[in-house]
Amino acid sequence: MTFEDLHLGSIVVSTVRNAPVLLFAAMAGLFAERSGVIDIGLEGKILASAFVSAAVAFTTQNPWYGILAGIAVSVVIALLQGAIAITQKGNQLVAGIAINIAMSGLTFVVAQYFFQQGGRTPDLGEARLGEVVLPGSAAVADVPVLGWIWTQLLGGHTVLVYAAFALVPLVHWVLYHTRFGLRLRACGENPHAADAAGVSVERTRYLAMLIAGVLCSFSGAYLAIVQSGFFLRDMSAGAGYLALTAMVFGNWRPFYTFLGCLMFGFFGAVQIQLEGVDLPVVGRIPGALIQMVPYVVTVIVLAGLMAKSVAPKAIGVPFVKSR
Amino acid sequence: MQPAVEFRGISKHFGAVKANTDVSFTVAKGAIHGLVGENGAGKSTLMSILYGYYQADGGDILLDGQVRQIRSSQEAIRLGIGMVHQHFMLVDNMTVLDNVMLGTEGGFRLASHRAEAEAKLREICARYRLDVDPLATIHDLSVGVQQRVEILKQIYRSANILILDEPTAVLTAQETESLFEILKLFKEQGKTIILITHKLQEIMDITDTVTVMRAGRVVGAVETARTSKEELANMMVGRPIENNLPRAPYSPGKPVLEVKGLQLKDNTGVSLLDDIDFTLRAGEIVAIAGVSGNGQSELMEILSGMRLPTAGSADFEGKPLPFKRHDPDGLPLVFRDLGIAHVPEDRLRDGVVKNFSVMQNTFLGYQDHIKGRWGLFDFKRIAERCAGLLKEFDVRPPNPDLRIGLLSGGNQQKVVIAREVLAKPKLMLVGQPTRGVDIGTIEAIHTQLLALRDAGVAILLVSVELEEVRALADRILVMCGGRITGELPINEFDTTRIGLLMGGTHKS
Amino acid sequence: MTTNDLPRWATAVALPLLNLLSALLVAALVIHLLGEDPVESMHILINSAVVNPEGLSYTLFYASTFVFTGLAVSLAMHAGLFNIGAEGQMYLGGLGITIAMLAFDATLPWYLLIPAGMLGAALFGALWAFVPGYLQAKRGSHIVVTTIMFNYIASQLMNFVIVKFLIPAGEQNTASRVFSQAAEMPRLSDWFPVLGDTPLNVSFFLAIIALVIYGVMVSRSSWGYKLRAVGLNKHAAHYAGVKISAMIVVTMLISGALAGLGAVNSIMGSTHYLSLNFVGGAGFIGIAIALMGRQHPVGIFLSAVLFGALTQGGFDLSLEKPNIPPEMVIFIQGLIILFCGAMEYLYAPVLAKLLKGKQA
Amino acid sequence: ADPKLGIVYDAGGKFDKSFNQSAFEGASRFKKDTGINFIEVQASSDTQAEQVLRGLARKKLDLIASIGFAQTQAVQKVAKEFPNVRFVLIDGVAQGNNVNSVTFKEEEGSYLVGVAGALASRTKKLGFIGGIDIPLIRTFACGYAQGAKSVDKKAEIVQNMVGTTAAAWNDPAKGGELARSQFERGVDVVFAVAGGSGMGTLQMAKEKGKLAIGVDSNQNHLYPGTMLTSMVKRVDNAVYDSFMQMKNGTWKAGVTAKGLKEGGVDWALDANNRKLITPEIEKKVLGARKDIIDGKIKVIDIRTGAACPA
Ligand SMILES: Nc1ncnc2c1ncn2[C@@H]1O[C@H](COP(=O)(O)OP(=O)(O)OP(=O)(O)O)[C@@H](O)[C@H]1O
Ligand SMILES: Nc1ncnc2c1ncn2[C@@H]1O[C@H](COP(=O)(O)OP(=O)(O)OP(=O)(O)O)[C@@H](O)[C@H]1O
Ligand SMILES: [Mg+2]
Ligand SMILES: [Mg+2]
Repeated sequence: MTFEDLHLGSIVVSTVRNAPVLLFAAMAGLFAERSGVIDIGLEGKILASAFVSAAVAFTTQNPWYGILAGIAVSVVIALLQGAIAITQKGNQLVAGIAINIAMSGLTFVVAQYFFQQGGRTPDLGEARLGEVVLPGSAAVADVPVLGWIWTQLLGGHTVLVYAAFALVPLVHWVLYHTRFGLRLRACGENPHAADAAGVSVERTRYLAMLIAGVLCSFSGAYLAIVQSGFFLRDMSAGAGYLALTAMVFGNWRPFYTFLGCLMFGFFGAVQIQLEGVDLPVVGRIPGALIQMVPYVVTVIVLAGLMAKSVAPKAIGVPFVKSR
Repeated sequence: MQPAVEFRGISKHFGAVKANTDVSFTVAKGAIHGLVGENGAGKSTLMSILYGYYQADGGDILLDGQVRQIRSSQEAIRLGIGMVHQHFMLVDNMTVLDNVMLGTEGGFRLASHRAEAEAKLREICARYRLDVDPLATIHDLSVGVQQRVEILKQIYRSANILILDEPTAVLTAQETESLFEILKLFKEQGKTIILITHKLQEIMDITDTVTVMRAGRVVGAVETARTSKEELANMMVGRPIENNLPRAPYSPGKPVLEVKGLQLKDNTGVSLLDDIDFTLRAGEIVAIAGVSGNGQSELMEILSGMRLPTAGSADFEGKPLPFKRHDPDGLPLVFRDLGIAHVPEDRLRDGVVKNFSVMQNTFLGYQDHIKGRWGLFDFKRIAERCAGLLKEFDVRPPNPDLRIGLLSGGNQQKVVIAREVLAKPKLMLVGQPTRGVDIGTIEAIHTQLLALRDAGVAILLVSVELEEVRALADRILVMCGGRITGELPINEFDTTRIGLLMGGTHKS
Repeated sequence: MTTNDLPRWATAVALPLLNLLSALLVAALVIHLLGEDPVESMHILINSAVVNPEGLSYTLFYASTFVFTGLAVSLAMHAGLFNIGAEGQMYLGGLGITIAMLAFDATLPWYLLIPAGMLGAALFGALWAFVPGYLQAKRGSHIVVTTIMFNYIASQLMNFVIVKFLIPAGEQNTASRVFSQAAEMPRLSDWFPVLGDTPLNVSFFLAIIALVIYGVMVSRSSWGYKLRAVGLNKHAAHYAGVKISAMIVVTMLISGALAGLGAVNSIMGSTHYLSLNFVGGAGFIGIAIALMGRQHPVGIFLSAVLFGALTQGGFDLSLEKPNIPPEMVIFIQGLIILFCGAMEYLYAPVLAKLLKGKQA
Repeated sequence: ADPKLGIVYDAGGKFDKSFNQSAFEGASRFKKDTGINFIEVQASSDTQAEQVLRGLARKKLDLIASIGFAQTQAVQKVAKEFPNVRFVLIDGVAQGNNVNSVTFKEEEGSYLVGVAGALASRTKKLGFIGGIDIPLIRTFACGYAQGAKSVDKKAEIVQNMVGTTAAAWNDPAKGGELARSQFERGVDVVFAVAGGSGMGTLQMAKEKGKLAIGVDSNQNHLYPGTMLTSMVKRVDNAVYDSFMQMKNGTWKAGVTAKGLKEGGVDWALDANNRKLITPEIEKKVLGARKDIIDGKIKVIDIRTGAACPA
């Protein structure tokens, strides 16, 4: 295989297809953190919703019930996190990490108890989400370029992929062009100011956590119901942390965060294609080293281009009323 | 006529602290009512109860004769109460417009209400002659303008009762004046204003009635016209306040600091300091007067090693100060070791670590000087020294283990000043030493600074308070636009002339 | 949430105990749902983790590693740096040991070899923390992100190095060769046979010493004072003359070195070879320990022992109770962190009310 | 009396969809056939492996089966301490005259599926997806490549590894994504040696209508129609046999390398993939099988230090 064999088209499509897991989670994190609550517990929520949505989808043989159940669980966890961060005024980092660890254990235990397959759910089979075939796909399928764009790049994905991409402008709109967004940002920046202006910081933050719970659940559902077709222990494999990274990378702004997610997807796809390829000059790079590509690139980009990320000022600080 | 606000037997305690005890007084509709008292007297607590932040342990609040339960700021806002907090309640990275709209957006979609709000805001600005750009971002604005934004917020919400907690603490004389103009306009419209301030002159200038608090209780309520500053001060502190503190005759020694052609440009190339030259001698206090934001802060930062000049030099005791090339990291320690002490302007940001105890804050910057055996802290010695310091400088409460963040601003300031004084410096840089501090404490701080001067220390004082400048300085430098626009000895003190120089009229 | 109203013993002892009990109660509920006897299970857990001397010895063995990773995270936390990279730093520390051993274990006597291994561990751990520290100090690159990235990079690098260079020819096991006996940390069971044949070794004392040094340095030295000032208020630290960039870099170097030293217990104290993924999450547990222990040496020690006990007791539990998979322990760990670390004041209002009622 | 038996899984756990699970199945079959029970434990770290082996040895077990090469050192050490306890180590070689080390000639079985794959492939591009880049997995890959190239010298092998941490065995999304990417590059037969991640690969093949080859146990039943075959590695038999020998008193220490000849590895042909295996494929694969058993074909084992010829 040679360098020319890199399939750019396939890289792009793969980027698009891999983005939703990170995208949903990163947008979830965005809501939580812009409201001032650190959400290091994305990983746990992804895992819990992945398990529950797979389990319910399998049991009911209906992916939509699975997704709904996943939402419910993820929301419950997010609200628990909210209760700790907002009402209890506990340590938000600890809460997030605790949730990640607890979910990693609990999903296995419960899955094992119900399905007896080593913490795996049975194959969903028909209970997975189908791919959307755009109208006219058959007609253009053989047209060069256009056919590829229509059937593979734009078409041929599940609805969740479209939802994930549509989410970015939506989140942007909510954040910057609605009352809720204004209040949310104020709570994350200076909750005392929001409070003095008559905004209920608690309610705003709870709402943000609720939204975070809902969005995060799609990440898990996508992983289980779309990408894999079953649940497997620890299947989130660090996606929550990567989403968090993308968000920090994107300076807590939806569009840049989106770029961060795409960057991980893109370099992940490039890395897949680079494995075993003879590159000019360097020759064949060992697989383990090629796997570094997305991470090394992130560090370089962070160090070189986007120095100084500025977190919402009040992030992680419990809001205590006082002047 | 019904009073606008009536407090009836309000009590509030925090743990063992009785912040308010049986506080009762009334505020007449359409009046400007002053509220004065020492730091920690309970003024802010009382206002916070009125604004719904705290619930009183006992007592009632009556608005227009009706008992009201105010459980949250939302309810207070609904009842037409507005509050301008001492620490601005603004979201730094948002525009003025967004800050004003926050909480009263008008609907879910901002876009459909923004234009309307902006028009209304511009109209208010015009009517009240407030010069504020609605689309400017808060962190680009000076404190004075931020203050105006706070006022704007209240006008926008058409608050009928306006609480201002030490609004003038960070304002210049001109800014204060224009604030008072607005308050008078308010009053004409029949609105009620409660004004907290430590500056008794302001009380005399603008209020109709005044309530004095001490240790959580009301100790006096008078009509302003029938009282005097001296009487108020006496009521507040429980003893007369000395206006003219004794000082040794002016006999400056050898030059301690010679600043030569100091320049500073920010990274966009804008000049912040330009060609600063002056000399400071042992045993004199030189005050830099000027509207804040004209380079005084930067000058102090450079002289204390916190910031590097882009050009120029400064000799300290005949030797040039060792400015580094690129990075001021660590430089303040070098300067301090030379004998330069610094009371920073923004004490909460630079001067103290809020989450350290009072004791730990008494050696911030001098941490390397207090090593005992093994190079470790000798806590016994530190504690002894700290106890002495708290006593000598009358820090209240004199509890060394309290987080300093829990001390009132005035007492925090006493700790900072004590720390710097006890370092026995040769040069003392003092920025806004009495901001937000009550008159009793001001007296104490001024006494300390004068004693230092009399002991032969050179003091460079930055203050926007002309009263303070007059009380302390031997010589006055006036700064404007990053330049020194004039110099005059204290016996030629002249408010009008200084005002002109501060406005930029060049050396005459 | 105010604890002002509570006496010291209540916040220091009663609340943590109540929280621990709550966590165990939830765990017991799940165990009951799985069809096992919770009381018996708890009995097994406690018996095998602390009562039985051999079990206790294993508990302390695991705790020794956790103390180091916990210290690594705690120290950085004091400077306001959230070092998520202890996992990777410890992994690299293992490489440092291995290089020292491969080079010297045939020639040096034990009293030189062990310090050499420790030096290698500290050096490589520090090295791996240096880049994120430097980037944070000089470029403002968010340390959380860079340390997460460096964990991934570490595992890829180590995979490469072990497979390519360290596996002895003809061996299956993805591990280096076994080091010579001179490189073994002396075991405590050599002096206290009651501990049984367990890997508990002098690293445990090293951990205690590290805790003491950490405690003294952080709260009684001017360096520690500056460290905390940087973490609490950078402006004031600058005012106080602290070289902030240098402080950040140095703190990360020490933090990385501490994480690296965690490998000493695992490798020189137990396995005597470097293997793929030998860290096994100890770095992440370090985060939990630092947070739960409030970065206080005593707190770190207690948390480390608690997690050591869970590792050991949970292992025996799953051994004796086939219906309770090892993952159950992970869940219990999460619960304990949740209750003791995040919801620490859950019972404060209740307790305050109870106490008040008594006084009145 | 019945022998007292134990089995120790490595960090992957007994449901790893790989050799641990296979061992578990072998032990379970033994239990079903003989009614003799066994103790099972999972050792999550090398330290724990030693701890648990010692613990079981103290309980005076007769035979302990240690699954996975990660337990090599632990077995070697504990076996020395307890000369009366017998050990069988799967996938690794430990010294000791109370240890039976069982390794597999994965390269031989992989060779066969490589042959089948190359014959079934239209594009002559074959995919290989491994869990982690370690010698064991490379052995599969190399045997597979040798088999494929024996059919068609120009056959191309595209190889990817899922990751570098334990998570790499549990990442079906990545396993599927790698497969998809390989398919897009023209691959039409993929061999997955990645534990749980491989499940994603097999499933993706089914979705895309490509062929997949399973591993360890016979996975043909998972997706009949797209499962070309499976490279079975009879860890289950090794455990079963060992237990049985213990029961019958014929157990012997030593080192056994189980290849095609010994029934340690093989390809799987059953009703589920009958339709996909054309007579030509069957003939060629069986031919190669015979040649390997007869020693006419030598499949290179890269673990001996040899370079992979393909
Ligand atoms: N949140 C609180 N918790 C505990 N004690 C408090 C709190 N707020 C105020 N106090 C106590 O109440 C007293 C009154 O404080 P308050 O802020 O009302 O004083 P003040 O008159 O506004 O002082 P200043 O002039 O410095 O602003 C203080 O001495 C303080 O000890
Ligand atoms: N959480 C708290 N606990 C105890 N006392 C508090 C608390 N917060 C504030 N206080 C008290 O409230 C009083 C006022 O505090 P604040 O922070 O408003 O300072 P301040 O006096 O307003 O400062 P300034 O000098 O700038 O006017 C202080 O006496 C302080 O002791
Ligand atoms: Mg106040
Ligand atoms: Mg005040």
